[in-house]
Amino acid sequence: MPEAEYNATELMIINAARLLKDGDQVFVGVGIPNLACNLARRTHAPKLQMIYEAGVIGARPNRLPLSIGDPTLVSGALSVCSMFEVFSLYLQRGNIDVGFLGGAQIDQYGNINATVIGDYFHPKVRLPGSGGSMEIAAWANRCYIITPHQIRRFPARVDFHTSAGFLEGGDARAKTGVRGAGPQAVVTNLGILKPDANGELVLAALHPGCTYEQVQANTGWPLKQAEQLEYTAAPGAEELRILREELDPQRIYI
Amino acid sequence: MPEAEYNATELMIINAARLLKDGDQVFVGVGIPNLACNLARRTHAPKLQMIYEAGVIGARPNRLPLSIGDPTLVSGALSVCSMFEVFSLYLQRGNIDVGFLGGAQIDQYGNINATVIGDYFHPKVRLPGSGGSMEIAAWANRCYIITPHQIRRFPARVDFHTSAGFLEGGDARAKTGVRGAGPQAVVTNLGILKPDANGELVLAALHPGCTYEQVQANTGWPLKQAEQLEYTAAPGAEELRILREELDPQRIYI
Amino acid sequence: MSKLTSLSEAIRQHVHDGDLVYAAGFTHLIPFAAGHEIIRQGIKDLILARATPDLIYDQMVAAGCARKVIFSYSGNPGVGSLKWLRDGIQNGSLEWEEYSHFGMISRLQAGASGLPFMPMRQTGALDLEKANPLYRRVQDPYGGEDVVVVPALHPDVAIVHVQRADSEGNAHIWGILGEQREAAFAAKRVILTAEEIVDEDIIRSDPNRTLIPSLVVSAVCHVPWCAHPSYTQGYYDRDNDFYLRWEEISKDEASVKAYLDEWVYGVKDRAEYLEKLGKETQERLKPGVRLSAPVNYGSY
Amino acid sequence: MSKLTSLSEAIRQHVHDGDLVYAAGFTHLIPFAAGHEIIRQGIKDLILARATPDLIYDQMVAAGCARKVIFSYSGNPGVGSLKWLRDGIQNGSLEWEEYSHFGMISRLQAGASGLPFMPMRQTGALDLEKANPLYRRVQDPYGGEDVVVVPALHPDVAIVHVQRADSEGNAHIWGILGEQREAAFAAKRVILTAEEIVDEDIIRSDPNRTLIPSLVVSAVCHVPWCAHPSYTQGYYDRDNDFYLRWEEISKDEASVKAYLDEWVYGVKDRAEYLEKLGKETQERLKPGVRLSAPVNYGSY
Repeated sequence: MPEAEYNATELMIINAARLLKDGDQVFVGVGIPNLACNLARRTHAPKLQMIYEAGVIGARPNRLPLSIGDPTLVSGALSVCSMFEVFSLYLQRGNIDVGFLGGAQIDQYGNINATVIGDYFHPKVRLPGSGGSMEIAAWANRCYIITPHQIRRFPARVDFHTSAGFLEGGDARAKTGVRGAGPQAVVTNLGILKPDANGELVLAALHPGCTYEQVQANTGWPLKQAEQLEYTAAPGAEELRILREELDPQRIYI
Repeated sequence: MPEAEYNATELMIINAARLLKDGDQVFVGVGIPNLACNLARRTHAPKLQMIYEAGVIGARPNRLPLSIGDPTLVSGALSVCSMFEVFSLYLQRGNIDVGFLGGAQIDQYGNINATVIGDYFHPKVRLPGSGGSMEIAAWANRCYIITPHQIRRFPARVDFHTSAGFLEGGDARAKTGVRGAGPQAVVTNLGILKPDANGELVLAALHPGCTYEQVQANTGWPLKQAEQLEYTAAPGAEELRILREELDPQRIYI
Repeated sequence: MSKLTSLSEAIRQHVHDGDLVYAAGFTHLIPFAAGHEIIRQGIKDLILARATPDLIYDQMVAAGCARKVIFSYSGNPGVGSLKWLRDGIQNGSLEWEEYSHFGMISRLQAGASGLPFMPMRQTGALDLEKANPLYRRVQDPYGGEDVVVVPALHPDVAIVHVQRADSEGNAHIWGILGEQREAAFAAKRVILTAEEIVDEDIIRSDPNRTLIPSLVVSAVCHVPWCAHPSYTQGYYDRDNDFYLRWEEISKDEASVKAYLDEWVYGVKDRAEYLEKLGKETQERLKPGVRLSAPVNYGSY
Repeated sequence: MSKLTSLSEAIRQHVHDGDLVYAAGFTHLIPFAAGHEIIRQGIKDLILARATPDLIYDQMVAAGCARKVIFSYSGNPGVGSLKWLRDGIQNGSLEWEEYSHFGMISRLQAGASGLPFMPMRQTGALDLEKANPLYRRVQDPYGGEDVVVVPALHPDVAIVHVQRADSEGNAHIWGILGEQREAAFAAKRVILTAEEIVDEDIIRSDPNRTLIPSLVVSAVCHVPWCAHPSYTQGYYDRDNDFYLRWEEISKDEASVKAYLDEWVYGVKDRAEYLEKLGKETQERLKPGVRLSAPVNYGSY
């Protein structure tokens, strides 16, 4: 493996991009997920389509969007609809293949907290709240989470269920009847966690140079390993070139 | 009263127009209601606005519209929305002042049948059905009915409640909680019926030359008279001129 | 990825015996050419759903394509009745399911939104609610009046005509919108017919006008004059003469057969129909030009 | 009938102490000028509702206008947090009521439609449903899963910024539509601000673009650059520098006071603000021209 230089953000973006399939309809936010989608489009998934919760379908931005509602997403897009329409006709209707999620805490069963640290009514730290993530986590066919691997971000149980992963595990999610399959991968700077048959996040892959012990030390529950632990390929030169030269030349996110 | 010549349709249109107020937002069909609205706009109600169930707001047609969805209603209109939107944002929301209704049968309490003569499941004569009239009768602030006065059109009870007038009378309509005040007048070629305090249609006005006996002979229930029976003014020369020369010069409806 | 195909191929692939078909359009953009192709292909036992069945469903019923209709107003708009639907209902040969307009389009809205049902306020008129067991009631959990609800409708196939689309099926629609969009999002498969196939750049120049995205479209067919004798805003007027004539034609079986033989079975496709219709009629129905004022999206 | 008035007059007439205000706009068309005018007029005890409170509500909270916020995402989009909202919630000085995005806009959709509530599918995440008693459940009368419902929201006043409107308030909007239309139809009163007041003929040239009709509008105000530092598609870009700077300004009371003194209390109206902003900034934020392809409505 050549020793290409890359940072943690680049590593996460590139590994997230690799999870996307050609033709995926992706509900996407700005920043890292946006870069992952654009990277996938320029490599293995040219027919991937980006849908923004602001109601923009098939954006073709001329510059790196700085907010979820950046005007560059609108000019030259295929379609623009209202927020109610994008949540009902696209997301709730089941037209979204992939949703990206983030949050302050992700737990053992892939549940996310983006609402509050501490008690909801007497918050220790008040976070921004759900936005669309409650619905994205439930209704997109599959979801991905991208986050740095730090122990405070990976507690065994989240303080608040902003959006549903596999709840308490087992068939808890299936029993709610929500249509989407839930979080399929958590991409971090150390590796990739994936749910096992019980909905518990286990270590599925390690990035180059990372160890199980390192991941366990940054995870708040006894972390199982997948039966077939994998090792991700290091970011390729071409992936890095596209990311650095074409997608974020000013290094705003990377 | 000068003996201007006019026919029954002109008489009904002109009397219906007089019931409209300046600034009324009117949910209107083609034909006679459309002509009544346009006549009102050119006489005492210049700010009256016409809204079509096809989703057209503030039409400014260049020619007499021949169907409820005539393209001349769209070109130059103020706004066009979907059918779901016009029924929800305008009608159900309570933004419509006046609705016009028609049907094969109108009964003693202003209920309308536009669905079926005979049994619903074994129809003697199958009629077109509700269209939007079920909602218009319920949710427009007030409704008007324009119809020729014939005994078969005015039974004591309709065979089928396509849209609600005052139901069985008394507080029956109020108890359903529907927002609109219900039918406020039935304009015929003989006179005008209006609901009394009990919701029963009574003779409120006679057109020139018409008599109570004539109206009763064409009405399927013992017809009461309003305490203050009125006599409508004959169609004026200017009303007739506008109707014949400007609104329907080819005499398609009149 | 282009989804362009001929209308006959699209019908063959996406409309099957017994399907629930929703050919959309409230007086505007009614896809007559698709109805005629269904008749030509002899497809049977269809459930034909439309707020306003219009002449096209009367023709399809007359041609023996349908076993059931779902509707909210069954008339010849501005003219009279639809004889074949009416007789079929009266003599029991045609099943039917009936709503008010708002009930009907609320079924599509629920289907398009991925909801199991849509609520609406009570109307005080109970007879249709009693006659159609799919009307139900739900308590308002905030203490108000009960609401009436109708279940989601998911047509097997929606047929939607539009002014212009790109080859992938991203479509601009203007003028009366009827239930075009709701039908497209509610259906399992969508056949999109368009007056014009345009470059993607035209679509992308005005994304707010794109009411139907490629995402929900199964096939795109270039079918000029698809809606005749109905109309397409900006392209041609309604052929009101034909709407009046159908009142006569539909009166007896022989004249209907003669009409179908001449105008449906007797032509291969809409191009032949159009040729047969003649330049003079086309000219008569062409409107003058009245363009929208442009808007600036800005280059960012 | 013209409804044109100054923004200060419109706020004076339509926004009162204690009102529930919905200043609409999802990242786009956020009516900063109206928020500043509310601050200038010293209006108090407002309930501020918005899916995404954005900087404008943070400023209004900082200025002491609000007693409660209703929201679904309380952050500085793409930048960070909204300090004054966050601190108000953390220290108990600000009441709050919280939804997901879809819950929040479904409340407006119900209000706009005259419905008592809107249903949505379950999401599996129950904590917010438990924390906010206005989330309720309703049985699906067709035998499926229970649905979650939220009640109609009827703001006392909605403030909606648009690109162009006629003097009666018929408005064209393009670009990101957010919840502009739903807010206008849901509210009891509507203040419409517009970048341009245009002749009615411009509006009538493209009726499908008119998302807000005069019918629901109480006052029309001509306010160029109303949305700065947010943006108006086709007119000016988002002033991202200010979004970054607010992160700093909002950190302590003194710098907020200095900001308000200079940019809100220190100017009479948006025209003065704009002059103070300067030509250079305005030029920097102006996009190039990118026009929509026209459509032909036809002259009938």
